[in-house]
Amino acid sequence: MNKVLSAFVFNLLVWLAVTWTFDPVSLAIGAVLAAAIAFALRNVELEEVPLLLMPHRLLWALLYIPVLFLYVVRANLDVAWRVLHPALPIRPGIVKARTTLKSPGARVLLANSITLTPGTLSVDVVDDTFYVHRIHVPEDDPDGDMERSMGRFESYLRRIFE
Amino acid sequence: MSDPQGMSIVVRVVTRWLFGLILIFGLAVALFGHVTPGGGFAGGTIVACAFVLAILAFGGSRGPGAAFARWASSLDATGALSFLVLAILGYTAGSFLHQWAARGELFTLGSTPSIVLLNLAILLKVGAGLFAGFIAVAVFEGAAGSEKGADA
Amino acid sequence: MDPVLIGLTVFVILGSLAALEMKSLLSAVIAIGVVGLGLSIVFLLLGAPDIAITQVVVEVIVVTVLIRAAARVPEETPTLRASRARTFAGAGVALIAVGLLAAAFQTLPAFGSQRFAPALWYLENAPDLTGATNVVTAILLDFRAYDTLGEATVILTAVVGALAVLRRPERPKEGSHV
Amino acid sequence: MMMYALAAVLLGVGLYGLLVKRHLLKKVLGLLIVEHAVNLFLIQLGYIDGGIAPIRTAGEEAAAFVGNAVDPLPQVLVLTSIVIGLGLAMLMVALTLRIYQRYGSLDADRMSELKG
Repeated sequence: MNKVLSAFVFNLLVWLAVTWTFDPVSLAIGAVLAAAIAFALRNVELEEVPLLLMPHRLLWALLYIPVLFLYVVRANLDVAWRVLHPALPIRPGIVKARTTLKSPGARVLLANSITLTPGTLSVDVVDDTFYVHRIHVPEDDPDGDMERSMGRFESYLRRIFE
Repeated sequence: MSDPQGMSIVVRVVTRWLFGLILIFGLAVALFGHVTPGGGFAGGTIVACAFVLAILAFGGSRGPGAAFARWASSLDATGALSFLVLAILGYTAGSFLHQWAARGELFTLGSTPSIVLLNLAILLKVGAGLFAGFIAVAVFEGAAGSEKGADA
Repeated sequence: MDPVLIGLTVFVILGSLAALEMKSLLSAVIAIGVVGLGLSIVFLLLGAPDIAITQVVVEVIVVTVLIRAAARVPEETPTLRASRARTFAGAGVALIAVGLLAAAFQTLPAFGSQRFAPALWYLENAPDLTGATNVVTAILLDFRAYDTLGEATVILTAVVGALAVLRRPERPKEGSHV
Repeated sequence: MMMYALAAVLLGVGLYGLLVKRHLLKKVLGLLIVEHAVNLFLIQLGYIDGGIAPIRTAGEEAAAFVGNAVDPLPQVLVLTSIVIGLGLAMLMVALTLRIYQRYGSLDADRMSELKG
C-alpha cells in the first residue's frame, strides 16, 4: 500500500511537471493515470521506498544532497591536484569492498554516488561486493580504505532506506 | 534475451524507479499533443522506449516488458482499428474523419476532444507496433547457416 | 546565417562518414546514434520541436535494434571492403548527385527567406477551425488525417513484415536434420 | 543556399555508403543517412529567418504568430516519415538477420551470385 501510494505521488508530480497546468480536468486525468500506473506496477517496483510516509527519511534524503556535493567537490580538488602534479601521483586499480547495506535501492544509490565522485568508478555490484576502480589505490589495505570511504555515504543511506 | 536475470542490479533497480515515470511522461506528451509539442507519434515512441528498457533490464521472461510482449501484436491492431472507428464516427458529424465531438475553449485540454482521442489511438498503434517490431528483432536467435538446405 | 546551425550540420555529416567508415560495427552504430541526436538539435533550432522530440526517441530505439543486430553478425572484414576502383566510382557518382542537387537548389528561394503559400493559410486558420493550437497536430489529425491513417497502415505492414521474416522456423523432425 | 548544400552533401554521404559498402548492415546505415538527409532538407524548406515553432501559446496575438511561425506542412510530412523510417529500419534489420542466417554471409556481392 505504501509503495503504491508513494509511486502514485511521484507519478503525479511528474505529470504536473510535464503538463504544467492546474486545470481540474487535466489534474483528474493525471490522477487517474498516475493511480493506474502505480497500481499496475505494484509488483514490479519492489524497491520503491515509502519516502513520503516517513518525513524523517525525506529529511535525511534532502540532507544527503549537500553532503554528496561536498564529497564530490573534495574529490574533484584531489583529482585536479593529481593531474596537475608534475610527478602524476596516480596508481589506478580495481579494489573489492563489501557494503553493510541491505536494501537494493540503497546499494544502487551508493554505487551511483561512488561513480559520481571523481576518481572512483563502481564497475560492478555482485550481492554485497562492490568492485570499484580508483585513480589512486593506497599501498596498504586497499580494500579497507575503500570500505571506510564508503562508510561515510552508508550512514546516510541507511537512515534513508532502512 | 539469453540471460534470464537481465542486467546488473543497478540497471534493474533504476529501471523500477523510472519505468512508471517514463510511461506517464509519454502519456502526457500524447494527451497534450494538440497544445504543446508532442503528439501520438512522439508519445507512442516514448512508451515503446519504456517497455524496451524493461525488456533489456529484466530479461525476456519477467517484468512489464514480457507481459506487454504477449499483447503487443493485438494492441497494435487495436490501435489501428480504434483510429478507424474514430474516423467512421466522423460520419455522425458529416463525413469521414470529421470532428464529431463538441469543442471547448482554445489552449485547454478539452479544446478538441476528437483530436485528443485520435492522438491516443496513434499512441497505442505506434507504441505497440514499434515494441512488437523490437521484440521480433531482439528475440531472434538464428545462428549463421542454420537454415541452410532446410527449405532451399 | 547561423554559424551554430552550420556547425551542427557539418558535425552530422562527419558523424555519418564516421558511421560508414568505422571498422567495428558497434562503433558505427554508435556513430549513427550521434548523427540522429545532432540532427534532432538541428530540428529544434529550425523551429520544429515536435520533430526533435520524435527524432530523439526514434533514434534511441534504432540504435538499440542495430546494436542487437550488430552483436549477431560478423564484423566488416578486409575481404568485404570494396576494391579501390569501385570506391572511386561510388564516390564519383555520389559527388555527381550532390552537384546536380546543389545546381537544382539554386532555383529555390534563398534559405529562410519565404514560406510557401499554404503555410500562411494553415497558420492563420488551423487553430480556430480545428481547436488544436499546435498547428502540426492540427494538420496531422484533421486536414491530412487520411495521410496519417495510411501511415498507420504502413507501420502495421512493416511490423507484420518483420514478424513474418523472423518467424521461428518449423522445428525439423527428430533425426532428420543435423 | 549553404544549408541546402549541406543537406545535399549528407545525401551524398548516404548514397556513397549504399553504392560502395558490401556489408549489408553498412548498407542499412547508408539508407538511414539518406533518410536523415531528406528529412533535414524538408525541414529546411519550411524555415524562415527568426522563425518560431508553429505552436500558438495562450498569450500570443494571432497576427504575430502567423508572421513569425515556420511552415508546419513539411514538419507534418517529416513526422510521419521519421516513424515510418523506424519501421523500415526494423524490417531491414530483420531481413539482414534472416539473410545472414540463411547464407552465412553478409556480402552483398556474393548474395547476387547465390541462388536459392
